[in-house]
Amino acid sequence: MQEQTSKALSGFEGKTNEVIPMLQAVQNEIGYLPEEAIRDIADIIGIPESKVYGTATFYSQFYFSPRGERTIKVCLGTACHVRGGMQVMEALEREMGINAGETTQDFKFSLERVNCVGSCALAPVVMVDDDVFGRLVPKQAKEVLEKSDPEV
Amino acid sequence: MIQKFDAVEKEALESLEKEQNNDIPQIYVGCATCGNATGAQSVVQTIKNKLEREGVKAEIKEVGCIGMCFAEVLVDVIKPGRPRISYQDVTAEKAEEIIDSYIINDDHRPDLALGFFGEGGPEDVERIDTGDVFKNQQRVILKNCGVIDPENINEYIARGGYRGLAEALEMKQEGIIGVLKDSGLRGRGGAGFPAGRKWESCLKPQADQKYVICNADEGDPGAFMDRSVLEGDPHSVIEGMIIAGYTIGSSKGYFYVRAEYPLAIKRLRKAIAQAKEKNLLGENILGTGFDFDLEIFQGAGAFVCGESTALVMSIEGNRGWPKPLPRPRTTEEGLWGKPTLLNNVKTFSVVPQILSKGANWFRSIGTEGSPGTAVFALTGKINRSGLIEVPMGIELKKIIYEVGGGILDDRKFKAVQTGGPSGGCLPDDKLHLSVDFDTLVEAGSMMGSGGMVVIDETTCMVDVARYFLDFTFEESCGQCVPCRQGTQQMLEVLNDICEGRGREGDIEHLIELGESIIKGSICGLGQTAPNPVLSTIQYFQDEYEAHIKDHSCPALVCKNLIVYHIDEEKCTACGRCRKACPVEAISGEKKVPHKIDQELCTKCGICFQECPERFSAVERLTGKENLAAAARGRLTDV
Amino acid sequence: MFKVTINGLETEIEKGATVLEAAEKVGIYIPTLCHHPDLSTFGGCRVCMVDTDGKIVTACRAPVADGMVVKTDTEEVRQVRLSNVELILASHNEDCQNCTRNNSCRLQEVSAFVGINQERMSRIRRSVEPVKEDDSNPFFHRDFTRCIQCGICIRTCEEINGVAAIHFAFRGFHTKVSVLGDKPIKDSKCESCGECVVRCPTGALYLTRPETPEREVESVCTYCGVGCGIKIGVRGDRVVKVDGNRDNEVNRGDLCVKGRYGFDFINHPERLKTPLIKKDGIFVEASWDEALDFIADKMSDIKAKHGADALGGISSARCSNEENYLFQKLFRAMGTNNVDHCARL
Amino acid sequence: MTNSIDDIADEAKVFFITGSNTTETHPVISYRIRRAIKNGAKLIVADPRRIKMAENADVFLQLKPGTNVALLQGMAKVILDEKLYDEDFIKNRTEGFEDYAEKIGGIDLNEMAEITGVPAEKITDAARIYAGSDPAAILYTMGITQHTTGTDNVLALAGLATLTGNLGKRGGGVNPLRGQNNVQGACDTGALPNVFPGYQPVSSPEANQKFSEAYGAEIPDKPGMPMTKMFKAALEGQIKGVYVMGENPAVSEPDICKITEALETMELVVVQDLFFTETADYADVVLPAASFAEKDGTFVNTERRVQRIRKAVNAPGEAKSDLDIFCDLGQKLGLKGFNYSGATEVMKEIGELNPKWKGITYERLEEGGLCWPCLDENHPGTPILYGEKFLTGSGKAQFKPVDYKPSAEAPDDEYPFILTTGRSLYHYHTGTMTRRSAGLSDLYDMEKALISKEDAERLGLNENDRVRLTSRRGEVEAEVKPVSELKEGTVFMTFHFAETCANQLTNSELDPVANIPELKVCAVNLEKV
Repeated sequence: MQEQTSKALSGFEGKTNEVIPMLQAVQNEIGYLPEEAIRDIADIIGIPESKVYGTATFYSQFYFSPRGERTIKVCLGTACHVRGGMQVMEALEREMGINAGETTQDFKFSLERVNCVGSCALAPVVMVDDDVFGRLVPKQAKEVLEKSDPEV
Repeated sequence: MIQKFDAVEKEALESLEKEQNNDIPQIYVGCATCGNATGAQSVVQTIKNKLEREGVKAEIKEVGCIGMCFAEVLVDVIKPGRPRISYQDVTAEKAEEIIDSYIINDDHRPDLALGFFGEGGPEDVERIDTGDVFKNQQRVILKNCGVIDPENINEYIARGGYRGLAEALEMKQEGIIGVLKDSGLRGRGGAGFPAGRKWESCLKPQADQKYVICNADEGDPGAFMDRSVLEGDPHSVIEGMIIAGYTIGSSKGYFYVRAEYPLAIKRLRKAIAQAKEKNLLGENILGTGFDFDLEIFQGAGAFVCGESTALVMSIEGNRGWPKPLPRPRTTEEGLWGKPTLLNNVKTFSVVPQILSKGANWFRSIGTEGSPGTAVFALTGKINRSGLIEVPMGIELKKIIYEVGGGILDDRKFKAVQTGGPSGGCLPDDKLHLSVDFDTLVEAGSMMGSGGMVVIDETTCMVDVARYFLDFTFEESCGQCVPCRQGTQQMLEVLNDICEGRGREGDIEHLIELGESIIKGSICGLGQTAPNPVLSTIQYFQDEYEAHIKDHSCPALVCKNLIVYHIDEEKCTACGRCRKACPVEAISGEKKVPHKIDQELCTKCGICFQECPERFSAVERLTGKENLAAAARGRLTDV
Repeated sequence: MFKVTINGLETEIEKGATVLEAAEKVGIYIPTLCHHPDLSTFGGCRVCMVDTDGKIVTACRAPVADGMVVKTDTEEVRQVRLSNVELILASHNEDCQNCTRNNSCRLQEVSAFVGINQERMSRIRRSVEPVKEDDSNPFFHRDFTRCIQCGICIRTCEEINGVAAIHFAFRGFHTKVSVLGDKPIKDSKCESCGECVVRCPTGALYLTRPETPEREVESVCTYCGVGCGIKIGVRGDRVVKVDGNRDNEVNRGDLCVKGRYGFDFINHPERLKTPLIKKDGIFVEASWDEALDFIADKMSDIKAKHGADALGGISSARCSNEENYLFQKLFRAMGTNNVDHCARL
Repeated sequence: MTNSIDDIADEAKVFFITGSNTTETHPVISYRIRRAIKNGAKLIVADPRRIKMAENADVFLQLKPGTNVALLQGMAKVILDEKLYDEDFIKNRTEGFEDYAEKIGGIDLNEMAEITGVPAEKITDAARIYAGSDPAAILYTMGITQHTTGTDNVLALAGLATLTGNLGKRGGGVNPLRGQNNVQGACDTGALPNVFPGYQPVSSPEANQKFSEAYGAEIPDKPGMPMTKMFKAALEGQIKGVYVMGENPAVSEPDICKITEALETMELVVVQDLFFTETADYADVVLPAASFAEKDGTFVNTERRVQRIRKAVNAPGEAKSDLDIFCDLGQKLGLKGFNYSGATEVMKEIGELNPKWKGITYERLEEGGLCWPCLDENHPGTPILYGEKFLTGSGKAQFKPVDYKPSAEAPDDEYPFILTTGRSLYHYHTGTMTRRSAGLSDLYDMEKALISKEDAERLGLNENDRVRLTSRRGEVEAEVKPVSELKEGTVFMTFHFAETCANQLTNSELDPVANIPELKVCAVNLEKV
């Protein structure tokens, strides 16, 4: 982990405008932001670690615990909302046995709500990493999961 | 200097000519995020493989979004000497068919075609550019989107690109501002602040460094205009920013782009590199001694960072907390305390055209107070979802019924929502209103950055209000009490109303809360957060009252206020609903009408969708009486 | 100097002053929650809103302008203020009786001023986030149900002692004062100086032993050489609290963890209470007379036998000047310069 | 301190902190410094440990323990070479610059880098920052003084300040931060073997006569023994009785085995304290004393500010203030002048005998503290020393070049680590008071020997493993904690905990001038238990 963090942070100069890019770099490398990495960023830039944590937790992009292999993003943009996105979300929650924002115990999937993936014409939409499932109805939740299983 | 640009342009045209062979068919595939989401990449691959297999020569181009999202994947084919034919809903199989039929042979497949552009198309196919979709549109900002290959700077230059910059570099800074002021251009980010004045106030202060920032942190749920522009025509925005840098005396610009827009970021990176290669960006641009560099900053996901001071805080590495008033304007003290010019993607992208075509040209489009065009992401319960660009002043009606092709499934129109979480909902008696910055605000909504969501009778207005409040609640930065606590309080009240716990006086409570939040909040997010609630109360108060007094959701949406019930008369005991029910709440066997156990039912709605339309035995009931009967387990008594 | 009229009262105040400062000058109360005179201005609580020339602004941030007319009591101002305080109360722990700050709470004071009434409050949906209390620090606990996110603790930690162990974390309604990783404060860089506890306007940061002193005695801290002025809080004959003395020019009220909280030793049961003399290897209690006679005899004896320089005195850097003076006087009067203390350790 | 906390904190543009773990030993001063840094002041930190202050530093010099002179002379060399010194100040207010410049000029910076383990570039950076902004304040504590070369270290620091004209002005100076609440006052009031109150030498005939008359006794004109020598003298049979007031030498002194042996040999050991200390075990008589909250009096803080303490509560049981005890004992010994009515009267007598305190009275102290020298009742006190002249014959500051000398004990094959000792924020001295304050012990309840992560890895040690630390003088067992703040080969311990008594190991070698023991450097070995 320390190695991965060092690698992710190697190209930075330590300026304050690099806080968010550094956090992004670490997350790209490790998949989430371990505390040690946040401390390293604070050290490199020379600002309090609590402040870096405050910045990181402000933005929805960042995670603070390990994530599932694949991330299921249920679009709840306006178009998807009025076309029943929430019901799809509920169906997925039911199938996976977790709530939005959580990760399955086997670390296969993380489930998230997102605001508009820009495919409004396909509403309601679910994205699994880069794969798009459009015009969904709740009962297709199972199918989405089966098709997205990282081990298949 | 102009000569230098002429040379650049000439070179671009020449190399384009070399690259392009107009004697063979040209195939355009819409490869913006929406297209890719629908499978455009696999269509491209299929076409490439097929062409190779068949040994057919054709140019294949990945273009941006032309806006007809409803028809994605879109593949356009131009055979030499023929008009451009668009094929809709193309899949890998259909793509092969099209190549077989139209490119190898000469059958243009009217069954697969959406239509054609220009003159002289086949009679059995509709002409698109004069049809409903496009006849009311005027493509200014989107003129290159879906038309050019966004990853090829030469195509941009060939369509007049970077000439605006060349002309600007010949002008005095005040002169450029003069043109902008004359054009009447207002910022396309939502509030509509006059761009000329903003640029001017950034030119005035003396500073060792100034910054230009393009706000591409498009965060409205249901809006993707900026993304489409960046994906489809990145150079137009870059050109606008370089002009801005020259005008205010800045050498450094930032693209603040949502990290959720990977394709836009990729295309921007490529475009920046190409512009640098041609000396249109970087040091000593076109030999004028003017330096300007661009950097991409990926926004990490916070809606409030659309607010200028919050955006600046975020680049500086902080929580995206807006700076409370009173404070200096960002144009005076912005990024690192330096004068900073911040505009939306669409504002920058239209500037080059204004400079090359003149202020009067721009003024000739749109209305007196709001010249130019408006770009909307038209979505919701509408037949033709997509990205549209219309002149300001067009009636809402025309957008919905002509451009958008009317309401999905011929249902009844209820409202149109614009301005996203800061905007409002307008009912059908406001559809005659014209679209411009001021009219919409007067009616209780706003232009916003361009989301337009059409709502029909099956949508509950209280639920819509709750949806937006939930959004602002989640996105509130938490700095000030009215927004942090106020949105939460409003949301709680709306939740109560939607879930049958509404109380007498809640409507007044919501109005009072809304007013306090508007007056008390630090930034625009808070100050507009109550709008969706206040406007739905203004126009749809009866729906609120039905929820509160009768526990009834007229649109049959609010889960706690509806019950699912199987009409014994209509039920044919086919068993579909029973099998599909995820919680085994439906009982019944062959030939015995099915029943829903209300205790077990989670109201997921699957049985309702499963029940074949010809039976329509599963029904949704609402209102106090039905709810009470269901609770007693005796719904059939009602 | 700018001329400003506040609620009809005219005053002059220097350029750059805030409306709040001008109001304080003429003695008009403007309620505040997130403002603290020691710290930078925040502006988040929005309860200091006033009308300046027809515009509603926060008095803590708004600079005065020449000729400005300020009204602190218009219907509109009252309404916005009231609504903000109601909203704060909506997610604030209602149980004031069990709060250590009951009756010394700024939120209570402001609530009383804006006129919170039960009828209006009955419309409010209350929801106090059930966040677990942080009881990791032995001196103070953090009760998140009483936190109003005023940020005073955060600014204190950054601006007063420069530690910045805490910051706002998360967003919106979930915003929380947090250390790295949202851990207990004990596992952070916190130095337990207690400056934040002193400034917390509510019971969110509260002393684990919140005894109210009956009287205070000004003194100087007994630990390091900085010499911070303190106020020793006494109840009965016990020291129950130590506060920084804001009038003392050395520390102006600041203290560290030892100075503020390290006073238990004074009341400690192991304190020596009577002289002890070792007899046959065992210490037995003795009267002062016995003990001092014993010492005097022995010292005189040694002096007589071996000379005064066979005696040594080890004085203390922890005793007062007067005591050190007497100590050296005693030894020198006995005829030796063998006096020293622990200056070198 | 040559200056006051206020003027340094408010006006220094550069802080050079060396051998001072300010955030832990002088927390409230560290608040002020961190505030100043936030407002733009620069910070140089030199310390063998990457202490908390280093986080805020512009340059951090992690030197090998005991190499201060090399580091400081290296900085002086850069300042001379780059002509960053204050020519006017040197011309008008100093003496001996030429010799100093010649000596320092002959130094090889790279050699200094080699000795200290600090890269030459960093030494250069530090020198440029220190000399580059005016005024610059030096702050130090025991990390400078507790060495056999302690005096040289201080002279080297003074050299830097003199060179850059940072003496006698606000925001500058050479400022030792005194460790204990009244260590300054104990010195000022004559609890030293060589001087009477006010630093009047016992060997000065006038002073000796004045005090002998005042005390009605014949006071020898030969300086007495410093504490560090008293115990050695006891082992040699010269000292037969010792009176220990508020002190715990059985834990705090270096080379503890020798101390306890000495205590055992003496005919009389008196211990006067709040608690039954480790030293009390060796006593013949133990007297219960009052704490600071139970008596009236004055303390002098690190900036020479005399301040009042006041009685807040009664002492427990029969405990008495030290002042009362001495009044009684003095009388029992038949000495004159021990019948004071209270602290006020004692202060009056001090003022009469110490001209620098003449203007300090309890009446005036009611208004706030006074910094001595305070020459009469209208004198405002002197927060900044040497504003006009220095305490030398000519009134000019003397450049005194010194040579780098290694510490008394260097690591070798047998004892390959350097142990350096210090303090923690949560404890005070031997813990007599702080370890009896519940919360402080909760926050820091056990001493761990800090070792570098590299050494831990090499020796296969994990956090909480127990090790035995040995030196030529003794041994102690403790748990280890691998940290990144130490360089390889260094071990750090505090001396607060009697059960893991670091002073079992430390070296009692003294600085020849100041008689201060070398607590900051000794050679140790560690092995897993």
